[in-house]
Amino acid sequence: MDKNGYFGNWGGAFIPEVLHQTFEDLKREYIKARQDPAFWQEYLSLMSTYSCRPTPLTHAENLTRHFGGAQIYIKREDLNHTGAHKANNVIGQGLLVKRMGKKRVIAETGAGQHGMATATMAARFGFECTIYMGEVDVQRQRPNVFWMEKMGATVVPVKDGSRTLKDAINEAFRDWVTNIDDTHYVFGTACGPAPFPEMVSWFQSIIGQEAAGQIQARHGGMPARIYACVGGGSNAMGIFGRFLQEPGVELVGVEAGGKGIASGMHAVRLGGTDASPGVAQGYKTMFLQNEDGQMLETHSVAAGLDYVGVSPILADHWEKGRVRFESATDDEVMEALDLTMKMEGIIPALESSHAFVQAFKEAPGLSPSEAIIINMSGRGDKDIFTIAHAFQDPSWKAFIIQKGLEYSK
Amino acid sequence: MDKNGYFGNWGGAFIPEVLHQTFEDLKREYIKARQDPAFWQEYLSLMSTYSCRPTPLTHAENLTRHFGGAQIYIKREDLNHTGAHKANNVIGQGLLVKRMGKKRVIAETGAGQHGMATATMAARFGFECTIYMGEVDVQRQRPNVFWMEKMGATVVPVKDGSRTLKDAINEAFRDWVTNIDDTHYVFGTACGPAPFPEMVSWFQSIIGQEAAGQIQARHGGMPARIYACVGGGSNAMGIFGRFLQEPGVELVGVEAGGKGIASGMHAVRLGGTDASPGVAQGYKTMFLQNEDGQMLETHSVAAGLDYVGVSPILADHWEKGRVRFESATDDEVMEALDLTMKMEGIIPALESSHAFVQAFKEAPGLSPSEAIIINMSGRGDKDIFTIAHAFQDPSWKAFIIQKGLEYSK
Amino acid sequence: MNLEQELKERLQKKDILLMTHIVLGYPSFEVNREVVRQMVDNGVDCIEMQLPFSEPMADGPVILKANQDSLANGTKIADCLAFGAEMAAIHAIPFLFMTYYNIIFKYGESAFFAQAKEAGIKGLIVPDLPPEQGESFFRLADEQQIAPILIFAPTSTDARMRELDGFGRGFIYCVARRGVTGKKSEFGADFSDYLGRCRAATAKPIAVGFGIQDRDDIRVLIGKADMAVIGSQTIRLVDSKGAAAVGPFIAGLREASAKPQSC
Amino acid sequence: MNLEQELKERLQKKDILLMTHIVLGYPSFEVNREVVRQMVDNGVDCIEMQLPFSEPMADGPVILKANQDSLANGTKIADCLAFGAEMAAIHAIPFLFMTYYNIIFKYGESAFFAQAKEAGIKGLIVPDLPPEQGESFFRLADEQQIAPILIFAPTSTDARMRELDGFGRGFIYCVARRGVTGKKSEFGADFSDYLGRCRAATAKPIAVGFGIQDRDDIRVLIGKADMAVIGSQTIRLVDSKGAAAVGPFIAGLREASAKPQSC
Ligand SMILES: Cc1ncc(COP(=O)(O)O)c(C=O)c1O
Ligand SMILES: Cc1ncc(COP(=O)(O)O)c(C=O)c1O
Repeated sequence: MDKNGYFGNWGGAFIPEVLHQTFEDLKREYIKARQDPAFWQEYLSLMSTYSCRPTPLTHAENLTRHFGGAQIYIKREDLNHTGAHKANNVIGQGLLVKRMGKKRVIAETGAGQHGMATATMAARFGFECTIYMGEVDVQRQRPNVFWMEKMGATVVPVKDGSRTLKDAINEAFRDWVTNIDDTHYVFGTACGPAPFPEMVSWFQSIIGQEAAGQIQARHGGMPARIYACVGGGSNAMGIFGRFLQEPGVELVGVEAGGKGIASGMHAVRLGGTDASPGVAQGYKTMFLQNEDGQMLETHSVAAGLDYVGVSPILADHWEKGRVRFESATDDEVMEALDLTMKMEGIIPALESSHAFVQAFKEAPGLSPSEAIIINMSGRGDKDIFTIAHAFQDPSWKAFIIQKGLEYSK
Repeated sequence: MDKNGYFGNWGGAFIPEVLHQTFEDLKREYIKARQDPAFWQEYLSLMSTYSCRPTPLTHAENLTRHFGGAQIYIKREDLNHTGAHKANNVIGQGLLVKRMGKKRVIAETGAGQHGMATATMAARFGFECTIYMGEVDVQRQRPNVFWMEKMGATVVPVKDGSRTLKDAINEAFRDWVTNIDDTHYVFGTACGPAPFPEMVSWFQSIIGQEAAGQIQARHGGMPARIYACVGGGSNAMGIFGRFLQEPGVELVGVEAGGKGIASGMHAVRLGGTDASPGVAQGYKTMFLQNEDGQMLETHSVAAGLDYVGVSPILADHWEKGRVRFESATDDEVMEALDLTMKMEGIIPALESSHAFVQAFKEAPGLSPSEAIIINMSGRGDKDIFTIAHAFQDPSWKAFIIQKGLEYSK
Repeated sequence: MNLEQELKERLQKKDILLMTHIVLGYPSFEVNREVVRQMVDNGVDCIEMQLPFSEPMADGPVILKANQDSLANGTKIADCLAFGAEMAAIHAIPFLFMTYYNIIFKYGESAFFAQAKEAGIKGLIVPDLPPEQGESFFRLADEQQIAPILIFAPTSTDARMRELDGFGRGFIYCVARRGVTGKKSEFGADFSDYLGRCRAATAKPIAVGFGIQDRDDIRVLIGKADMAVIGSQTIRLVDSKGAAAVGPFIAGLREASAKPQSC
Repeated sequence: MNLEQELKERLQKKDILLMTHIVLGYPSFEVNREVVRQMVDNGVDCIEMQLPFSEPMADGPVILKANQDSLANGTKIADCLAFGAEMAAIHAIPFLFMTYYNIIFKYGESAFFAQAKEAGIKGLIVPDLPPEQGESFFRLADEQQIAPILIFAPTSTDARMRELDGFGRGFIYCVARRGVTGKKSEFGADFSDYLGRCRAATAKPIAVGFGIQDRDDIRVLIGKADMAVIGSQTIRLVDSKGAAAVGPFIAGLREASAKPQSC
């Protein structure tokens, strides 16, 4: 990150003046934390006593046999507290908030996963907490809303715009500019104005640091390729980080192909040709926007990948050819999820399943002496409503109809 | 365990003759495994690469401050793969099944948690899998059924008797006597005919072994008390095991008080006076039964504690005064769950919340220099249907009604 | 005369004996009474009366349901004991009780044996009580001279059969196959080998049960076994055609020329 | 005459200037046209015309909704530029464009500035473009002589204000408080201190915006600020009472005796 918050041509901090001082404070605090080994120690200790770090690296023996190519390893971020990599980021930011002496946190959430994680962190640290969530997502993800509320957070349904993630982000910024003095905005992914992309990537880098040691111990060397799904880009940056310095390791980001790139109903920013450079939500990256610069609606079966922008750090790696980008369609995702459940007894989140799709496409072409790592960013059992729906499971539908009738009485 | 499978006056193996040889084989294989250090090594290695062991010991600083007594520590079995301690047992039995060369596993399940864990293990080991589940539970726990099926298991709704856990156990035995040659019955708790109570406790003992080292490192000594909920007794035996040899550590089992002991709607076997010695489901223990020896219906908000029998090993410790038994009512459980979510950002399963209730009652009476451990046997987010229902959450009801209407179209 | 002697005496006159099974209190004691009468009148040699239990682990769907319905009707163990006494008093064949161990355990083993003795019951079948687990049970059986009927299974080794035989009295109950009661059995070469092994392990009469449904099944057993056990089939018959159908069904089982019965 | 000179000239004759705000294409360009006419006829000194953006991060609910509705109507940036040119040609007050940076960036900065210049636009307000991030923007502004309006906030330090002032032209837009557009502001002692700090940091005219709703608000500003900015309030007025209500409202803002307006 240069002094203006750029990574190559991407990034920056396009923020209203009222936030200027807050960002200065945040940057200072962040740099201090990075330079203070005690901070990272405290972070590691909390992650290993409150969450379950290091998360395991699972050798997927059955999938490996099935595809007959590379040894498939799965980095198990699903086993984090709250069920996804999002915990890494929020706990890190929580420690920073404590240092800054603020008492309230806010966050946006799409899938609900980051909102859950933030509400959890807030409960643990004793912060007040407000979560902004598009009204559409509130409806789709009611279980997460329930838990956030139970953990003491206020969930505000955002009724503007497309009523999804990007609108929740806008609304969170509006809260922030109003309540800057006591409030920290816990950004959920490696996007937004500097220093968020770098800071979030730093907290997530714990994934790759662990994975490097684990694959060395298990496989006896570096992996050939690493696959991660890319919504905002935080889990991808998390696992890629440590391996950027390993030229032999190919890094593959997988975006949401939705109903297919040709359909226009997708969220492919870097792996297609529909996106163009833009500036929104505080940073410059490749956005899905029309010729006037208005953001487009996106689509994915995975709410967490359904976003118009993408990490500026990834945009830089994309431009420089260090990270390759691919996409997976909704249909491919359901198939990969199905196979993974049946063969390994593991339920990846719909988001994570995107990475599985691409790994499955490429594994057969590699040799059994090579290893690949799939970053399983989260678990899918939290997504029962979406997954059972996507599979069109008739017993599930009957169950819901029945429950609905009971509650209607 | 003596040669007839007894612990003091409890236990044994009351099995039909057709199973005799199978149990002989199982006992032999189990004893061989116990004597083979390589087996436990393989078990540990699998648990640390496929599940997330060691699971953390979390210092609940906020709850500790709130109650102003003992230091409260929480053993985080919720962070296991599949979300509960049940994984420890099924993975252990899975390794044994592999050694025995069998190709099919069956299991009973009440809450669905053990069924989920078994289906998961079966997928991972490549076994065929059938899960027996009372029809009432199938209806209550549809999400778990969905996942089990997705992992390739066949879920059979049991329509006999009270159509809950004990009937599922009977039905699993019926399957077993029919298919003994290639099938192993993965018993889900520390009950049933010998060697199950001891074997399951052995696999679960990993909890207490880890906890002993962790509390030593964190607190600098042994805890004053340990709390665990008691359904069949496997998570309790798991955490108690290592501490039985520490005379200064008081062990407290918490049973389901349901709507109160006086109401008769509970599952209190050892902590009350409603149970009496009996023999059913293959073993001798304290059962909730009428004067003719017919088993009674039990009740708990937590499906996993809603069982007529209890581990014969715990019955022995109860009789000998080594383990104290208490109970928690449904209402107390909801309150403790609520408090834990709000103060620590942790969602215990309804089962586990029973242990929290008793710990919360006793913590204030202990000194801040003492530590207690609560065994958090599983996570509650899998129980959204039960928990949201129990809290009578209006938005949840509205959400379900809405979904039901969509599916009715 | 003890049970074994009595059965052996009957075997003098018949090529195979018949034992039938009823669940007490199902559908009612009145119907039980009528069914027993029809059985005895049509030449049944021995009747096992099942005391219902809420957890009949070794029984299949038909008998399981009968157990549950009987309990739902309010059947008490005391009623069963009284009914047993009544039957043994009026019919001149041996009656056995069949139940799960908890019924006896909870009643009190001594009390139960004493009552059973007084009722004139000749034997007890307890499928979930292996001899290793029943020290006091077997002692009391000996004291009260009530035969504990032990069970051989196809999975029992020769050594195990001999061990069981040492504990058993009256006769040996050989279950025809793996599984629970009620489903049809196949009587192939494996089955013959198995019966051969059973015969070699005991000098007692051997009964074969589980899935015996018609005259053909019984014909197969003649010469290989001493007694055929009809279980779920008569319950199905009573359910579908009433108690009056039992007599003809039983009579037909031994008629050399009778057509296979179905219900 | 550049924007700063023009405003200073106007300030010779008035104790405070008025700047108003419209969202282009909301509810329609026709209504915009009528609203602008009413504003100009009733003595408004300067108008900021917002080019709608799908993500108006710094705007409150009223302007946010206006942005969205305008886009839903199909408003294009080219239409907005043309409309700007039309207004500047027929009305003798300075017109500004207000928008978010992406609109300009995506249009192409050079092309945008060239068009704006040609349209006769005097200044640009881009709330999400801090000077550090706008090197080419500020260079082009200088080249084309279109004033980049910079913003002071209550959270800006004195040093930051001086830094911003170095980049700004025309006037300084002081946001009255933390938060987004549209909510009422309080003008207490803190506010006076803040305005004092603003004044000390710049020699340019200072405008105060965010939450100015009525005559009383404006009276407070006289002597402290050079220009009052009315934003959301006229949008609310047009929504509720139609374009014709704008003229009397504006006129009333400066009438010393007028009652507080409400809508
Ligand atoms: C499980 C999971 N994976 C991935 C993502 C995408 O975010 P990112 O690209 O920042 O990792 C989300 C977002 O909600 C998520 O919940
Ligand atoms: C989370 C959890 N805890 C506890 C139990 C009770 O079982 P046990 O007493 O064997 O630990 C269950 C059973 O399903 C469970 O799911």
